[in-house]
Formats: sequence, C-alpha cells, structure tokens
Amino acid sequence: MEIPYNVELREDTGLYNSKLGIWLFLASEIMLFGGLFSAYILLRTGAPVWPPIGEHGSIIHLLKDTIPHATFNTVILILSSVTMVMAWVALKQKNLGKYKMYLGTTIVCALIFLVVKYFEYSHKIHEGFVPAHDTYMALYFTLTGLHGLHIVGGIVVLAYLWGPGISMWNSEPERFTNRIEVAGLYWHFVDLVWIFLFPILYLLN
Amino acid sequence: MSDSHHEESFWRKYIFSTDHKVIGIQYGITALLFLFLGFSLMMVMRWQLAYPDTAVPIVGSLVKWLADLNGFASDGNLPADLYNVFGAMHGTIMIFLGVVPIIVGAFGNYLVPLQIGAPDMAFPKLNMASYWVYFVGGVVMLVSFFLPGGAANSGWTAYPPLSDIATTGQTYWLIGMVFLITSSLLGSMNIIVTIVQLRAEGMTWMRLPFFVWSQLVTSFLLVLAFPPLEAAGIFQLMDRVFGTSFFLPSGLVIGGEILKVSGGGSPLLWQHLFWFLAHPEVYVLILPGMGILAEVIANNTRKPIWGYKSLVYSATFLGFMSFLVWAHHMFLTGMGQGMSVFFQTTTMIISVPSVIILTCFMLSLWGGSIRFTTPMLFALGWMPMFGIGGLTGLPLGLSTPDIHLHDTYYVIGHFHYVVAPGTIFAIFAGIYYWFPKMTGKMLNETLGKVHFYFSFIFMNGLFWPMLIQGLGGVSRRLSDGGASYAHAQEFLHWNVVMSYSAWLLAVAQIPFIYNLIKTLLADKSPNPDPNPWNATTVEWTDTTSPPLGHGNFEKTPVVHRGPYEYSVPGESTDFTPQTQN
Amino acid sequence: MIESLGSISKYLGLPINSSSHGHMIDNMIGWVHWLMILLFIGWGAYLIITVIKFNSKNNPKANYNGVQSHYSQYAEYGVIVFEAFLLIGLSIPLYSQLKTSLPNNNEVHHVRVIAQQFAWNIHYPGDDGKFGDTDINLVDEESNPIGLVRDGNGADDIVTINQMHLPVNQQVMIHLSSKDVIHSFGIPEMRIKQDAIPGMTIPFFFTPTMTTDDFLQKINGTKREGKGYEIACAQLCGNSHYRMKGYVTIDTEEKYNSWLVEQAEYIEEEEDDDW
Amino acid sequence: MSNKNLGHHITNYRNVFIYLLIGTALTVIASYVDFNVKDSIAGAIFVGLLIATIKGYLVAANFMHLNSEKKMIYWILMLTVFFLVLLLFIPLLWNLNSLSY
Ligand code: HEA
Ligand code: HEA
Ligand code: CUA
Ligand SMILES: [Cu+2]
Repeated sequence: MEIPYNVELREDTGLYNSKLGIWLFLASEIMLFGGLFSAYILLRTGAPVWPPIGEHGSIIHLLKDTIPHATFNTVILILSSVTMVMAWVALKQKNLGKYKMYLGTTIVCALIFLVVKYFEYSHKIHEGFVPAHDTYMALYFTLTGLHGLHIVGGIVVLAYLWGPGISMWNSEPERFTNRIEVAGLYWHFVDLVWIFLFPILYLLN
Repeated sequence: MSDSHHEESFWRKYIFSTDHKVIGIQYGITALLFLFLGFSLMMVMRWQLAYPDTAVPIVGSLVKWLADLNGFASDGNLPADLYNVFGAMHGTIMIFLGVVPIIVGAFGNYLVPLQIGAPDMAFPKLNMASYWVYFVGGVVMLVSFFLPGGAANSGWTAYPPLSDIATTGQTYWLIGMVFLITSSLLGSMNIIVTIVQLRAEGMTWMRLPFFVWSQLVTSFLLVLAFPPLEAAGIFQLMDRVFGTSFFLPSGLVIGGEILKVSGGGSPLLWQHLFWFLAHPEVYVLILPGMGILAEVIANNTRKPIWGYKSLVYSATFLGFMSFLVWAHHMFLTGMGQGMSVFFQTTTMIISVPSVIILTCFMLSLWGGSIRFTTPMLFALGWMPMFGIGGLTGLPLGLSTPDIHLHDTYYVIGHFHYVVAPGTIFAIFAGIYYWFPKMTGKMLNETLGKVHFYFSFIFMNGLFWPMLIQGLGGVSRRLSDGGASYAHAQEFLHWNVVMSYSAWLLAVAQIPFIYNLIKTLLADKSPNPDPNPWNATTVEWTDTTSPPLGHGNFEKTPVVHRGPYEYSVPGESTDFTPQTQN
Repeated sequence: MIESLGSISKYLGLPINSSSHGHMIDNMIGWVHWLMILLFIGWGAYLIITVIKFNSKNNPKANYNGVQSHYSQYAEYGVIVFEAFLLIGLSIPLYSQLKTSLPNNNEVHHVRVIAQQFAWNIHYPGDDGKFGDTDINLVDEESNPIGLVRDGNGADDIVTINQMHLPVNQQVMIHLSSKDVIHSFGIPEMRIKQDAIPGMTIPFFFTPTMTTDDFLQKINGTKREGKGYEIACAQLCGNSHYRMKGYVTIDTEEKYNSWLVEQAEYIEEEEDDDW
Repeated sequence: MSNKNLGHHITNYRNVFIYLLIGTALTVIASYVDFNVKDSIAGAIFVGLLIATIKGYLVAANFMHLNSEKKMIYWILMLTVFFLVLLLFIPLLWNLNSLSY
C-alpha cells in the first residue's frame, strides 16, 4: 500500500515524511556530537596544559604544520556544501545534466577531503602521535574519525543518488528532488560539524 | 508500495517483512525470549544469594560448563566472576533487550499505526532495518557469554575504570550496545514521523489515545538521550581497543602494576554520559506502560479516562524533565552544594507528574463499572506496586537519605517495584488485552487470573525484603548476598525468602506460557469477534487483520471523537468507537 | 517536632546509629517515609473501596463524568508542599551541613583512605600531623601499597591495611581516593558513604559517638553478635567486591593513642631490619 | 517555487559561500593573534567559537533552509539545543562545584 505524504506536504504540519525524519535524525546527531564535545570541554578544562605532553612531547608544533591542510579541507567542505545545494536547485530547474555536474563535484570534494585527512592521519601516526598518546590525540582521532565516517556515509548515499538512484527521476521526479534535499540536509550538517571541529581541534591550542 | 495482490514469499512475508504488524510480532517474540533469558540468569543468581557457594541444583552442570568455558573455577556453584557476569547481563538484557524492544518495538510498532488509522509506519524499510539491527545487537550480546573471561561483568552501568580494564566481554557489550542504540534510534524516529504525519483524518492531537502519546514522548526520549551514550560507548571502545584514556585518570595502579596509559581522563565523564541516557531510559520503560494502562483502564471501567489532558501534559512534562535529573544517580560522587540543590529539586519536581498520572488513573475508577478481566487485574495490581516503587524513589531523590541508601538493596527494591510489577505488569496487561487483535483468539481468562494472583504475591515476596535489606545498609552486587559483612548478618534470612519467591514467581509464569502456546495452537475460532472487549479505539474497527492482512484498513478510517467515549449518555451501547459518525 | 516525627525511622530497621550526625539522616529518612506511608495508605484505602463499590456487579452502568470533586487536587498540592518542605526545609540545609561545610580547625583528626581492589589502605599523618608524599613508582603491594615516600613528612606516617582506628567523640575528616577503580566507602552504623573515585580526593567528615566495645555490648544477642564496625564497599569493583571490607575500631582516646604509639614502633622495627 | 525565486536563491547561496570563506580566513588569522587575556588563550577561544557559530548559523539558515522552515522543525531543534547546552555544560559546572581537590 502507499504511504501518504511521501511527496506531497501534509496540511497541518507542512512537511513531507522524510523531511521530518531527517531533522529528527539530525537532532540525534546533534546530541551525539554533543556528547563528544562535552567530553572535549571536560577533559580540556581538566588538563593542566593543552595539548597535554606525552611520551613524544606535545603535538603543538606538528599541529601548526597541519593548519594549512585543515584550512584547505574546510574550504573544500564548504564548497561541497554549496555544490550540494546547487544540485538541488538544478533539480528544481529540471536540469538533470547540471544536477549530475554539481552532485559529482560534491562527491569529488568529499573524496579530496578524505585524501587530505589520510595524509594528516598518517603523518601524525608516523610521528608517534597515536590516539593513546594523550587525551588531545584521543579526542582528535575520535572526533575527526567519527566525522570522517559521516563523510564516508555521505559519499555512499550521494554516489547512489548520482548513479543508480537517479532512475527515480523518471518515475517520481518530485520524490527524487525531496531525496536530494534530505541528503543535502545531512551533508550540510556534516559540514556544520566540521566548522566547529576545525577551530577547536586545530586552531585554539 | 508493492501491489498487494501477488503472493509474497515466506521470507518476505514473515522474516524480512516491512509490514509493521509482522515486525511488531517479531520484536515481541524475540524480546519475550530475552526476558526469559534475563529471568533465568536471575534464577541462578538467586540460588547463590540464598545459599552462597553451594552447587546450583538442576542446572548446576550447565553453570559449571559455562564457567569452564569462561575459565572460572566452579564445582557447579556460581563463582563470583560469573555472578558479576550474570548480574551485568541480567540488567542489560532486561532493559535493553527485553523491555524496551517489547514495549516500544512490539507494542509501539504494532499498535501505533493501527491506533492512529495509518496504513503502516512512515518508513517501512527502516522499520525492518531497526528490527534486524536489534537482532544483531542481541546476537553479539549472546555470543559474548561464550568468550574466555565471560560476558560483560561491570554491571549494566559499566562504570570505568573497572569496565575499561575488564575482559573482552565488555568490548562485545559495547559493540552490542552500539547496535541496540542504532536500532532504537531508527525505530523511534519512525514512530515520531508516523504519529506526526500519518494520523487519519480527524485524529487531532487531543483525540490520540494516551498510548500513542506515551509512545511519542518515549520516542523523543530515545532520539535525544541515546546518542550521548553512543558517544560514551565509542569513547570506552577507544579506551579498550586503542588504549586511549578518556575515562582513565593519570597514576592508576592496578594489581600492583602501574597502568601504562597516558591518563588525563575522567571516570565521571562516563557517568554523566551514561546517566544522561539512563535516567530518561527509565521513563522509556514506564511511559508506554502507563499508555497501556490508560487503554485497559478506560475499557474495563467502561468510562472515559479521568483527566485526559492532565495525562497528556504530565507525560510531556515528565519527558522533558527526565533530561534534567540524571545526576541523582551520582549524589555520592562528591558534588558540591549547588549541584546537589539543582538535582534534588529537579528530582522532586519530576515526581509530581508521576503522582498526577497515577491520580488520574485511580480517579478513573470512580463511577466506573469495573470488569475484572485479566488485563484489568494486572492494571489494578500495577497501581499500588508502581506506587511503592515510585514512593521509594523519593528518599533516593533527596541527597541526604541517599547517603545511607545509595547502592544498597533499597535502590534494587525501588527500581524492581517500578520495572517488574510496574513495567512487566503493564506488558502482561497489554499482551492479554491485544492478543485477540494480534491473533484473533482470546487467551484463557482462568489461566490468566492464576498467572496474575501468583505473580502479584510472589513479586511482593521478592521485592519487599529488598527494601528491608536496603534500610539495613546491605550493599547491592554482593555475590554472597552479604554473608561476608557484619551489618548484613541480621538480614541474611531474607535472601532465602526472596529466592523462594523468585522461583515460585518462575513457576507462576508457567500458566502464562502454557496459555500462550495452547491458544496459539488451538483451532481458530470460526468467527472471531473483531472487537471482543467492546473497545472504542481505532485498531478495533479494523477488520482486515487479524491475523495478518495486507494493509491495515479496508477503508481509510475517519475519526470523529476522542479515544475513550465509553458510556456516553444517550447512546445505545456503552461504547462509541472513534470512527463512529 | 522534627525529631519526634522523624523518629519513625526507628521502626524502619536502620542499623544502630553510632555517629553524631546519624540521627539527622535518620530523621530525614523518617520524614520521607511519613509522606510515603500517608500517600500509600490513603490511596490504598481509596483503591480498595473503589474496587468494591464500582465492581460491575454492584454498579452495572458506568457514569460518564466520574469524579467531580476537587479533593484529588488538594492531595496533589499536599504532596507538592510536603516535598517542598522535605527539600527546602530539611534536605538542602542538611546536605550543606554534612557535606559541604568542611570543618577547619586543629581538633580534627585527618585520615587518608586509599581504596584498591580489594582492600582499604588507611594512612595516618603520624606525630607531625602532616601526610607524607606519595609516588606511584614506589608502590609495592607487599611493603608499601600506597607508595609512601618514607622521608620528610612521611617518615612517621602510619599506614595500615583494612584496620582503621579512630577516637570516640572526636571529629574525623577522611580524605578518600582510589588507586584503581571506583569503590565506595561506607560505614552503615555511622551513616556515611562516599564514592572513592580514582584521580580525585574527596574529603568528608563525621564524629563517631560509640566505642566498638560499647557497640559490641549493644548487639549482644543479635545475629551479628561479636562483629563490630566495618567499612563496606558499596560500588561494584570486581570479583571480590563482596568481601572488600575493612575493620573499624572506635576507641577511647587513651586506647587510640596507645594504638598509635604501638604502630609507630612497628615503623621503627621495620627500618631496623634493613637488609 | 518559481524560477525567479530560484535565481534569488542562487545569488544567496553564492553570497553565503563568500561569507563562509571570509569567516574561515578570519578564524585562521584570529588563531595567530594574541588577544592578551590573562596569559591564556581564552580570547582566541572566544573569538574562534564566535566566528564558528556565525558560520554555523549561515550554513543552517541558508543551505539547510532554516530561515524559513516549519514550526514543528523549530520546536524539535529548540528542544535539542536546550538539552545540548545541558549536556555540554553541566559536567563542567559539576567539576567546578565539586568537593574533591
Ligand atoms: C521504570 C523505571 C523507573 C521509574 C519510573 C523510576 C522513578 C523514580 N526514580 Fe528511580 N531508578 C530506576 C528506575 C526507575 N525509577 C532504576 C533502574 C534505578 C537504578 C539504576 C542503577 O543504579 O542500577 C533507579 C534509581 C534511582 C535513584 C538513584 C539511587 C541511587 O543509586 O542512590 C534515584 C534517586 O533519586 C531514583 C529516583 C526516582 C524518582 C524520584 C522517581 C519518580 O519518578 C517516582 C515518582 C512516583 C511517585 C512519587 C509515586 C506516586 C505514588 C502515589 C501517588 C501513591 C500511590 C499509592 C497507591 C496506588 C496505593 N531512582
Ligand atoms: C526491566 C528491568 C528488570 C526486570 C524486569 C528485572 C527483573 C528481575 N530482577 Fe532485576 N535487575 C535489573 C533490571 C530488571 N530486573 C537491573 C538493571 C539490575 C541491576 C544490575 C546491575 O547491578 O548492574 C537488576 C538487579 C537485580 C538484582 C540484584 C543483583 C545484585 O545487585 O547483585 C536482583 C536480585 O535479586 C534482581 C532480581 C530480579 C528478579 C527476581 C526479577 C524477575 O523475576 C521479575 C519478574 C520477571 C518476569 C516475571 C519476567 C517473566 C517473563 C517471562 C517468563 C517471559 C515469558 C517468555 C516467553 C513466553 C517466551 N535483579
Ligand atoms: Cu571495592 Cu566494591
Ligand atoms: Cu533516575
């Protein structure tokens, strides 16, 4: 049977189902990252020096080197957010070619982000700054790692919507547009989290 | 989505079904089995508590086999190591694998769409995923029993540093929890969207059955409170797997060896994140139970629930406040005056909506024409029992009596009164009440009454002495029931009383299980009455199920009135269905 | 009034009270139980009456409107007022008195307690009244469980395992910490309990009012005859949590002082057989 | 949504993009500036988080369309943010108010 309000808006709430669903999901994500940030605040205020000094000394100098990478990644993610929203606009304009171009750019940006991340990680691990080194490193790897997993998840979804999932455009174009909006909300949220991770992990030490 | 005429394969229909009714029943069966397991663990533990270090009768060889497998020494008795495993897993299984799946997963899934007149859940595929993720989480937990060192053994609260340095079972516990949390998140998002978006025409907010309200509030609790525990679980996994020290301060010496970690962490961080979930979680256990009660009471008193609006507002307020009280579990962690004032105050405030809800239920009885059916008996039994459980929460909620009572059997008694005769009675009431809806067959009333009276008696025999022991200062989680401590000597005989009550309580479940199986196997009654209780809510006007029709309603229902229009003056019958024009 | 109504706690089976503040906690417990009993009996009676009166046999036709009076609301307000009184009138001031206003005078006996799996290390400052430093690198489970530095302030410090001696009627301040996992230090008869959390040192204080000898007299003939005060661990801390107990001896001042002297002699002996 | 409206949206997105880039540049620069607050980097933290919050607001309001969303969504988010604040700061307040030393 057909579930109502998949495409059309319900009158009294003004929403379609997955719009409400994704916002609830994002609410839970806010609380998830809230738990992580709460740990950051508690451990940071509890530490005598920040970042703490461990076996290999303090990460602070290495961190200074990574600021350019991280800044680059910030720009990349912001760019991907813009192209994401443009992909949705393209669908609204019924321009499938443009949609594919914009969404493709988003996916490429996400991949670049991960590659940069990979170099950042391997550099740190190479120098002995593994998660167990001190609480800063533990937070760094856990927070960025979890964020990275969100990026990976996003890539999977977006790649599906770019590739095989597009067939829905022919049968139910409005529903497909909604899907892109919902996927976009998720993607912007991932960007938003990064906007906070960037200063607290890279800059303000 | 699929057109409903072609035959679905067995797998699609019963295993990987996206029909909320099938998923609800899957949840129900799995969760009952887990309840049974959690109960069985406790039966063995109760032997150890009553007769420490003697061989467990009947299942002694099984216990020895498991102990050998885990590498514990046992002569058929329950060694302390295994006791701790059983204790932690009893709590975990009962709460996360038993009660929540049954009360949200099974009842919520099965009934919410029916009660609001929706064709299914808003996201059927997600619904299926949520069951299977739960299933995987359960399997992970079960597997952990067979690891060397056994399953998790640091209590269901898993406080670090103990849990950080515990055996591998704890890692499985954490992984299992991540699955269970994910499952709950998927399920509860689905329930919220369903309630908000898929209400039938005319089903306004104030016409929702209270059960649906309770599910709505519960789902919000799950969506917003579970993620911080997920974060905490990830931290603890990092600690255990990657050697970080989120929860480990510097300078720990364990068994004479300096613990080689960087340190700098905080054990209290875990407690904050854990109780941020776990306090709302206890209202997740009780709110849907209250929802079930409202349905049963209205139906069996043949009159509207008294104070429907107060119920709704109280439940919502309760849900909101439940995020503000978590640290009443941490009164003894050395909090200062400010924190203590804040959390005592919020705890006292949160008891008020519970009092209001209970008052509404009790006032609903006044002027009714009470039918003593099995569901109603469980509902009536629920009230004083939840009353005792809730009332014993008050001394715990004030930080000064809690100095004496914290982590004693008083706490155990308090929460068992709310979860066992509280939640479990509500679940039983729900099972007896909606069984005809799910299967088209009525459970036997006589067996049901036997089940109720004996459960009622033995539950009190089981949990009341806990309060006595607790006031005497006996600590919880003692694998010899206190035999080693001087101050517990005067209370040891209660252990025997409690254990016999527990085993007799187990015996009292036999009529129930027999009743379930016998009724299920019995031939279908030729012409099942679609509304055997003469109830008003929408699920009973649905004629396509039972047991499992395609879709929910032949004709999309339209709602014209509130949920509990019983004995309306001037009507010919004593019930006026919501769909009646 | 507070005292006399609170004394209902005598009937609740609490252990004999042996500390100066214990009766306040007992009163508190008593007061809360009044509220609980009143509510339970009141509503219980109502429930029984209703169930009989409105049985479908007695009352075949239900009344659509049900209760019209406002008594229940008054009952709810009553609960709120009572709770507010318990909270503001009793519990909040008591918490600050018992927990947060730490005594600050020379009369207080300071004792450090370091919990570990599964023992209580008791650390006395010795004659100089100052605790020695500790260093985890010195920890040796046999000879130096708390890693005490045996010079400077630590030279005369007394460390015992599972043996706590305290003088009667004198204020004691305990500085509680843990070496490994979370434990909880409780002496039920003293109405004290405090979690021992690694990485933190938490102070709390009390005044014992009954010597062990007197206490043993009192419990003669009960099931715990011959068993004096104990430190009970209240927080799950591992396999032997169930028997992680320490013995507490409350002595008269003379006996306590002679015990201290005795302990101090042990330290010297230990230093003598320096092999 | 009409095409004209969409065009309006596109300019808006482009502007937000530019603001976000400026914000990023400012945060990075700010992290090198010494705000001279009691020998600590409290000043930098404040400025850094302020800019991050503004950036976050821009993303949420524009890309996520929160500047014109339905009431229901606002309610859910307000509730969430309230709990988030509790979660972030009560453990901290706790430490400040603790009896331990
Ligand atoms: C369903 C679960 C549930 C519910 C509903 C509650 C309800 C309450 N709980 Fe409980 N609690 C638990 C489950 C629950 N709890 C669990 C599992 C633990 C232990 C966890 C662990 O450590 O392992 C715990 C522990 C716990 C503690 C920590 C104790 C400690 O560790 O030291 C505290 C302290 O404040 C507390 C308080 C309360 C309060 C004030 C309520 C209030 O909401 C209660 C309000 C209700 C009332 C006030 C009743 C009103 C009564 C009447 C109107 C009379 C009726 C009479 C008749 C019908 C005859 N609970
Ligand atoms: C929902 C939660 C829940 C429920 C229902 C129960 C039910 C029971 N609990 Fe427990 N319990 C906990 C949650 C729960 N418990 C928790 C969280 C802890 C703390 C753990 C820790 O310390 O970490 C605890 C701890 C705990 C202890 C303390 C252990 C200790 O501190 O050392 C004891 C001691 O007696 C106990 C006993 C019991 C008993 C006898 C029952 C039951 O007998 C009550 C009755 C139950 C039933 C009647 C279920 C019947 C259902 C069926 C028979 C299913 C039928 C099956 C089919 C049809 C297939 N529990
Ligand atoms: Cu130490 Cu329990
Ligand atoms: Cu609680």
